[in-house]
This record gives sequence, structure tokens and C-alpha cells, in this order.
Amino acid sequence: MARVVVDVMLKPEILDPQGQAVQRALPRLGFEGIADVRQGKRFELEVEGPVDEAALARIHEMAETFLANTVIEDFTVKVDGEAR
Amino acid sequence: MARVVVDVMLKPEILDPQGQAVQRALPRLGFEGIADVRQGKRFELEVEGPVDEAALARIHEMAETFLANTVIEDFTVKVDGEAR
Amino acid sequence: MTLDTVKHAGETPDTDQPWAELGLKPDEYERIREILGRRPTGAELAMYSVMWSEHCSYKSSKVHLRQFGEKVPANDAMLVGIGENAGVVDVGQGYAVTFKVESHNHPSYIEPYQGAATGIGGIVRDILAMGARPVAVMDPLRFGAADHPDTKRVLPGVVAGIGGYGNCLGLPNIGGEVVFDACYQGNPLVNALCVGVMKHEDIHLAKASGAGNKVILYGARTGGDGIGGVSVLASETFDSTGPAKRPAVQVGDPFQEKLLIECTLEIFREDLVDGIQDLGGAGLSCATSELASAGSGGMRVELDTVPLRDSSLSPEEILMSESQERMCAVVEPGKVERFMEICEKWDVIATVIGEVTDGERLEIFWHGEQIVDVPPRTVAHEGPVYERPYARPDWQDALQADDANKLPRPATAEELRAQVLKVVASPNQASKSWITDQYDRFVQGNTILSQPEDSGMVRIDEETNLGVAVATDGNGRYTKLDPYTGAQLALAESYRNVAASGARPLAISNCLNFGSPEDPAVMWQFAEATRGLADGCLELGTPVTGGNVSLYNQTGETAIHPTPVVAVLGVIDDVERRTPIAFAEEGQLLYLLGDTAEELGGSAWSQVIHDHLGGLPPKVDLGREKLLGEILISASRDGMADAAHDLSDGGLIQALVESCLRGGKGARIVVPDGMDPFVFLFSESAGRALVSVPRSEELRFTDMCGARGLPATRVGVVDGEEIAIQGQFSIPLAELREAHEATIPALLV
Amino acid sequence: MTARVGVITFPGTLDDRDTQRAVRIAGLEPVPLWHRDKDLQQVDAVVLPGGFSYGDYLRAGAISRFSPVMEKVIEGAREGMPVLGICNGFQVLTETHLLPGAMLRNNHLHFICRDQKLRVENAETAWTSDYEVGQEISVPLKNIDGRYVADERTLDMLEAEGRVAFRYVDVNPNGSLRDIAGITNEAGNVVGLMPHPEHAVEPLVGTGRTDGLGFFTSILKKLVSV
Ligand SMILES: Nc1ncnc2c1ncn2[C@@H]1O[C@H](COP(=O)(O)OP(=O)(O)O)[C@@H](O)[C@H]1O
Ligand SMILES: [Mg+2]
Repeated sequence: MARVVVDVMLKPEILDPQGQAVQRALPRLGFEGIADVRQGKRFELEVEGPVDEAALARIHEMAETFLANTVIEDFTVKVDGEAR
Repeated sequence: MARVVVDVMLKPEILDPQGQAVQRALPRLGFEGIADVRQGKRFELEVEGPVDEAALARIHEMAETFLANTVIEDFTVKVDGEAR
Repeated sequence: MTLDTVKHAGETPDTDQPWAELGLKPDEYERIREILGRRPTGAELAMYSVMWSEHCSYKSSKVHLRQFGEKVPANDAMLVGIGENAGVVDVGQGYAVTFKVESHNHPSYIEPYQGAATGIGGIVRDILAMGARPVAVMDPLRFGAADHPDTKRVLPGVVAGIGGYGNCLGLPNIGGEVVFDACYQGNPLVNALCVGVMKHEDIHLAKASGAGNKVILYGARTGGDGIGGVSVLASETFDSTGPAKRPAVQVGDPFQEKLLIECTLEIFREDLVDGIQDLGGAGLSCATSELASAGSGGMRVELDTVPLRDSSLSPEEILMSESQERMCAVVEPGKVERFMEICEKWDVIATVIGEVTDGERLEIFWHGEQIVDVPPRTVAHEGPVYERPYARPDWQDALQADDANKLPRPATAEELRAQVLKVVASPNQASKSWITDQYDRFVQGNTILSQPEDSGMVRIDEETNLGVAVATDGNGRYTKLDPYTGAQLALAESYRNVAASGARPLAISNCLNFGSPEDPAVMWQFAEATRGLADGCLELGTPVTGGNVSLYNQTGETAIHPTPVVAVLGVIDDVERRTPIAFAEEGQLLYLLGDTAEELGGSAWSQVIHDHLGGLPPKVDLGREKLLGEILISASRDGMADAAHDLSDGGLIQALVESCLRGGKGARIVVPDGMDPFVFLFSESAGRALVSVPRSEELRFTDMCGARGLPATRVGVVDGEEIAIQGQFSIPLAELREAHEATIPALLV
Repeated sequence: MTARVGVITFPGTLDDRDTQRAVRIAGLEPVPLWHRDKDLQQVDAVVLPGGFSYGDYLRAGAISRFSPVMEKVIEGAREGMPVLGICNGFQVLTETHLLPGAMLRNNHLHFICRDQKLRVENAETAWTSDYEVGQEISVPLKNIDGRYVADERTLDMLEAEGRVAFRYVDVNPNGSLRDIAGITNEAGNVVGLMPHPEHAVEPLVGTGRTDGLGFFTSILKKLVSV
């Protein structure tokens, strides 16, 4: 079985309160030098059968219609090699 | 500025109801053949200055003490190349 | 691109401008040119276009809404009326209460979670801007057919968004509505209400005065989200292509808003602001022009000082951005330092962006050059006003002639029993606890009543037990059948709900959800409904203190049912005297107050059993509603009733089932002589309530009703583990509970 | 003279005023503490109230645990000062590792607000001595990250040492392992639980029960008798 990873991030122009909260906390914890933090979601999908173009196209569609709301989010799909 | 990505996933033995909910919904939406889904967090950090070993070590520490709760979560740190 | 300055605009009168894309009509653009004596700059055009949009200017509805100000009942409780961020009423003991209901319909369809969340955020800031601590929220909601696949997307997202935002702010959710109807399929209605409490002397207004006073923007940074949101999302139908090159949906940050609330309340406590305004639709355009317009003098703003989240924003975009969680305050120079300290304490970013001038213009500068020079009133308060044509639709007669009273009725007691179960299990009549359990109803520790009670009630003074109650109601089916009566029925029901809890109704807020005002049939519905509501308020003695209009709720040619949602606020001197809906005391007597006629038009029964909408809605008698209210309030105050539940959709049987399930006790019911059991159970005649009276109080109670001329019929007794309708059927509580509670979870999980 | 109980307000804390009220009703003196405070103003005990501190962003309680005031709380707790964490406060206590385990999203993924029945499993902590072991109480529960998890070894240890303080009865509202609603540290001075006793102290509001008052009367007795 292969693993496909879908990363979903808020579009750059959309407010990311979570990322901001993390970034604001960092200096207090003694971590300097991080100019920006964005927080998103990572989906790890275990795919049965071959991860061919057709499968990736389907996962792409799934990401577009379900995993992400493209009004506010961008996503990327990538094959992660063999699942552990 | 370079981007470093920290992925945080629940440990395999911890129940992930969010991933499960996604997986359960897939067949209803017409997506078959996904054996498992896990949902985690992705942090994109924009790092000022060089991403050398020292910087990565600091980010590793940040992930371990703050971005992840290692009682329940695993994490990985990787450099994502130049930030856009 | 060169900056479009005021000077440049004067020199280039013939430059083409995208006024049409921004939603302006040719004559509106002409009027702007007339006002300014030149073409507007890009920034001015942006401001006028958002402020003159339907959503901000009320240009189609204004002529009708005027009645709320003209037909004002004698009521000295009103401290601040229509026109401010929210109305304010005096509830005694030096307390003032402000409340308002608003819509966030279209954004919630596009992005259910964030759309609904920012709907709560927006109304809470309105209440805060009046000087009040927000103390509760409510959420009247309407979705498409319960079994439609898209409802599975929209409803859970909306509910999670309302909960996610409201829970995080620490505001108890004390009530609302959930209605399903295919007419809302592409146009769910997400209305949100907030109640706030303050002392009289804390009331604040949105006005800028005192030359030299500073204008401070505080809260979140301004980003590129929600630009064009106002004009595109709230005013136009979806298929029209708007100017939104940036996303028109905003993401809310409830944590930031919580800080904003606490920070603002601390600023009020130290009396540091002269005028204050929240930033909602139309962002800075709205806040600056409204503050300046309502005050004396002008205002000068340096736009470069606005803290940005995205440095690539143009000045036009900064003016239009609807980034959430921002407020604008006018502060005397001597108080600025302390103001800033408090903001710092709460980690809230605050920036002086300008000052009040002794001129008459709103002037905005960018990189040292002037890009806006306008009379603020022309932006904020003197927008276009339309007398849209309206006409009673030609189908109205046929609809009313399709009489629901003639529908086939159950032939046997067994069939009647089956229909009872079917109605109480139908999505609109079923328990909504799957939804309302996702809302915190306990936070702040003052919740006296919350869902599924008739009204939400909170204590506002711990020493004296003074409290307020709020209920919201609307019935699109009734209103479709007869808009004038439908609006009055919504008012009557909401009024009745407040009174049934033991509180004295004081004031009204409303949210008018309709289709396109460009359709004369819709405009007629709107005109009739506002007339009905205004007349009703006059008769009941409860002024309208504010509200909101949401138009263009339609898909193609098809509008939603006209859906005025009416919120009634009441006061109760001692919350210990509140009346819950639960029938909990075995042996108590059940009295039906009011008259039951054969009225099935628009009823739950006609919808569930026959999928039918036709005939006339129940008749309204507001004099009777008032009398009923007085009786319910007296019964509560003098301890004559232990429980009361108003009758509305679903009729007597629905109220009975809810009260029995809530109390965990059954009832034995006798059908009054000469009454048809079916009509008795399912008719939706208005002006009725079911009351549980202790035997020791029976005489006193019936004497009171008799003396005041309110029909009171003894219909049964609280008893046992089932609802038994004598001579007809009985249903065990367990079976009723299963039917009533299983429906919604089954639809959504 | 009665005892002084500090109630901490983090940015985003919601139930601080409610907790102060509960403390007052029990006859104690509430002392508001601010997250930036560097000392505890000589309070005798501390409550970390519910809410969404820092919006619960990242993880519930994750950011608050680094507040200046928490250093003093951790110090005090180690020296035996009674500390109670309610809901978000419990989450902060697990993030600081004053209590073991972690809190995760409810198994049904929804916020849940309900009147929750609990069984008292340990009536010897600083905050539970007014209850009896096996006693069932009802208090409001309201959270979205209320699922208690820990590894098997930790769970076994908690059980063996009697450190499960409260268990959910009838309904496990969030998938917490072994129905755990609240736990205590070894010494019994630090207690954390998800349900909200401070919302069950007056007959008039909320669910109309006063089952939660015992937390505050327990601490009153403890502090005033020493
Ligand atoms: N979306 C909601 N949010 C909060 N409370 C709700 C919601 N929907 C319904 N309720 C509550 O459920 C109860 C029953 O609602 P409903 O049947 O519409 O009341 P009524 O018919 O008496 O106006 C009321 O207490 C109402 O406030
Ligand atoms: Mg009611």
C-alpha cells in the first residue's frame, strides 16, 4: 500500500489565527528568528492498489471538493513512498 | 528566507477520530480504495537567516517542547527550500 | 500605476471607472460625480460603492423600515432607537439592555463554518460598541430540505462555526431556531442575535466630535480578506460576477475578539472614549464615514498608519477590507496614553490613524497625498433611496384558495396516533438537542433558561435577581401565505414565548430575510411584512429598536419564503419566578388558555402529512396575545403556574409532547366537549398556551382568567408515563422520546 | 479570616468570574491573578479556570503553560499548594506535566455541553474531601478537547495509586480512556477535571444543582483547619 499526503493550507491572504498565535508565543519561549508561521492540515491517505495517474487524479478531486474548501484554502497532493 | 516544515501527527496507537471521520465520508462521496486516513498538523515556518544545523536543532527543540506534545504526537522537521 | 489622488481626479474627468463592476448603477455614479463636483478617486469610488450597496445603505428597504420609527408605541423604556449599532432599553435598577439580530446568510452558504462564525463575531461587536458587556447569543437558522445532501455540508459547518466562535467568546447560547425547508436550499439563513447589559451611564454612541480628538483603530491587523464581501456577498445573487479578486470570505479569530471585548470593557470602565464604532461590513469605509457623519466636524485619516497583515494592499482595498475583530474609537488626546496601555495589557494592537477636524469633510491620505475628500454624510447616511415597484403576485390568490382545512384527515384514532408520531418526529418538530448541545449554555453562570425552553433567560443582577428573557421566531410558511399576517404571527409567537417564561415583553429587534427587491412580488411581500410588523408593534406596545435586512436570498427566479425573524426582549424582576416548560409535578392540572379554531393553513401537520402549503395562516388577535401575556406573567409572579408552554407550530400536541418529555412525566388529556380531536391536537390557532397549575392554585388561577375574560379550559392532568388522549390513543413517553430525539442525529451523522 | 484562593485569568479564559463567584459562595476569598503576574499574592490555593486560553490554538493549554504565573504555580504545586484545574485548567496542567496524560479532540469531534454524571473515586484530595468515595454528582460539562488519553502504563499506575479522582457515569461524553473525568497527582494537592463544578453551586442557574460546591467547601475546610 502506498501513502499519499495531502497538505491543506489557508491561502496566503487569509488570516491564520492559529499560526499567528504560535508565532507570537515563540519569542516568549526563547525562539527568535521565525518571521512567520502558518498552520495547516496534513492528511495521510493509505491507498489500496497502484498510485497511478488515475488514482492521483481522483485524490486531487477529493482534495478539491472535500478535504479543502478552495474558497479559503490551497492544497498539494504528493506521493510519500511506501507506507510504513 | 527559507521555509522549514514541521509535520505533527498523532502517534499511531492514538485514536484519530478526525482521520476516521474523513475516511468514513469518502465512500459516500464516491471515493473508494482509501484504506486509512490520518489527520495531523503542518506548520510552515519562515526562518530568518541561514537554515544551518544550529537553526535546525533549535527548530527541533521547538517542535519537541512546543509544537508537538510528545505524549501523544510524533513530528518531523524538514527544509522546504526557498520560501515563495 | 499612479496613485489616483483627489488632485489627479480633478484633472482627469474623463477617466473610465469600474463603477458598474463595483455594483453601482449609472445614476448612482452620476450622483457621486454631482456630490463631489468631479469624478471620484478610486478610493472614493470604493467607499461609495460599498456604502451604497444594498447591505449598507438599505436603499430598497428604507422607505418601508421608516414605519418602525413612525408607528412608535408609547413606551418609555427605549433609551436608544433605530440607527445606532443596536437599540437600548431600560430594564430598571439603572440597567440598560441592548440586543440585535443580524444575518450572515450568503457567506454561510459559501463557507459554512467561517460564515457563521463571523456572523456571531459581527453582532457581538455591535453590542459591545454600545458600551455593553455581551451576555448571551442566539441563532435563528434555516436550511434546505433535511435530507438534501448539501444540508449535510451546510448545517454541521454552520453549527460548528456558531459554537466555535460563541463558545470561545464565553457567551452562553440561550436559544434560536432550526427550520428545514426546500426553499432555503441554496440560501440558508444564518441569523445571529446578541444581548448585552450595561448601566445607563455607560451607553456609548458611534459619533466623532471634538476637533483634535484622536481616531484609534484597534484589534486585528487589516488583511485582504472579505474585500468586496459586502457588495458581492450581501447584495447580489451568486451568479453575478463581482469585483472579488481577493477572497470574499473572512476567517474569524474568536480569541482576538475575546481580547477585544475585555479590552474595550476596561476602556469603558475608565471612561476613555468619546465615540466608538465596530468594523463590520465595509470595514474602515463604514467606520470612518459613519463616525464622522454622526458627529460634528470632519475627520482626517492617514491610511498608511493602518497596521496591515499584507503589505501589498492598495488604499482602496484597505478601505474596503472586512477583516474581522477590529474597532474604531474616538479618544481625547489626554486619554490616548491610558487607552494604549490597556490595549497593551490585552495584547491588542492599537494605532492612532487620524483625528477629528473642525472641517466638514472626511479626508483620507496615502503616502502624503489626498485620496479621499468627501462630505461623510453623503457616504454614510444619504445614500440612494429606492421606491421599488411592488405588486401582489398573481399566484397569491390561488395559493390562498388551496385550503389546508380541506386536506384529508385521519379517519381513525389509530391513524391520528400515527400522525402524531410522524409530526413530532419530523425534522422541523424534532428535538434540536444534537445541535444545541454543541453550544455552551452555562458559561458566565447566569443562565436561568436556555434551549429547549420557550425563551432564553439570563440573570443580570446577582443581588436583586433582575433578569431578561429573549425569544426569536419566524415562520416563512405563514408569511408566504399572507405576509402581513405572517409577520404579525412571528411577532405574536415571540412575544408569547417571552411571556410564557414569566417575563414582560419590552422591545423588538428583527431580521428581515427576503428574495430580490427587484422582483415586485418579493417587494410586495416585504412591504406587507414590514407593515404588519410595524402595526403589530404599535398594538402590542413594543417598539422596534433595531434590526437587519437581508435581500437577494434567492436562486435564479426563485426566492425563499419571505422570512421575517422577530426577536422579543422581556424583563423579569425576579428570575426565581421564571416559568419553565417542563411538566414535572404529578397531579397538577393542565389548562389550555385561548381559543382553538380550525386553522391548519401553513401548519406543521399540512407540511409533514401532505407536503402541502396553501390556504390562510392562523388569524392574529394581538389584543388577545397581550391579555394572554398578562395572565402568564401574573401566573408566574404569583406562583399560580409551575410550568407553561406556548402553542405554535405543531399545535397542542407538540407543546404537550415537549413539556412532558422535558419533565419526564406523562399526561392524561380530555378532548373538550364538541371539539374535533384532530383539530384539538393539530390546529395552530394563535394566542394559546398550555399551563400546569398546582391544585391548590386552581381556583385563584381560573378566577383570574375569568375576571380578565381569557378562555381557560381544563384539558387534563400531569400523570403517568404516557400521553393518553382519552377516547383516542395513548403513546408511552419512551416511544415519543425516541421519535422526537432520533431524527436529527440520524440525518446528520 | 478565611482562606484566599487565587483564580488565574489567561487571555481567553472564560470561567474566571464564575469561579470567583463559586469561591465566594463557599465562603472563601477569591483573588484574581493575571497571567503575567510574577507572584501569587500569598494565596493559599489556586484555581485554573475553564475557557479557551490563547484560543486553544496549537493545543488546548499549550501556550498558557508558558505564562509567567505558571512558573509560580508549578513551584507552589510541587511544594504542596492546592491547585485545581477545571477544563482548560486541566488541559494546562497536563501540558505542564503536573498531571500525566493529555487531552485530545472528543471522539465525536463536536463541542458538547451537557449535564454530566460523575462518580467520585478519590475523596482524599485537597479538593474532594467533602465528597464520599462512590458518591455520584452531576455537574455541567462543556468542551471540545475533553478526551483524556495516556499510555497503558500510566493508566494502570493511576488506577493502582487511586489517582483517578472522577469517572464519567452512564455516558462517556468524549471517549476518555477508562471513563476518566479527572485525576490527581500523587500528593493529592493537584486535581484536574474536565467538568465544571463552578457551574453547579447555585440552585437558580445552570442545571439547578449545587453538586459542585463540594470542591470549594473541601478546600475551605482544608485551608481553614490548618
Ligand atoms: N439553533 C438554535 N440555537 C439555540 N437554540 C435553539 C436553536 N434552535 C432551537 N433552539 C431552541 O430550542 C427550543 C425549541 O425551539 P422552537 O420549537 O423553535 O421553539 P418555539 O416553537 O417555542 O419558538 C427553543 O428553546 C429554542 O430556543
Ligand atoms: Mg415556544
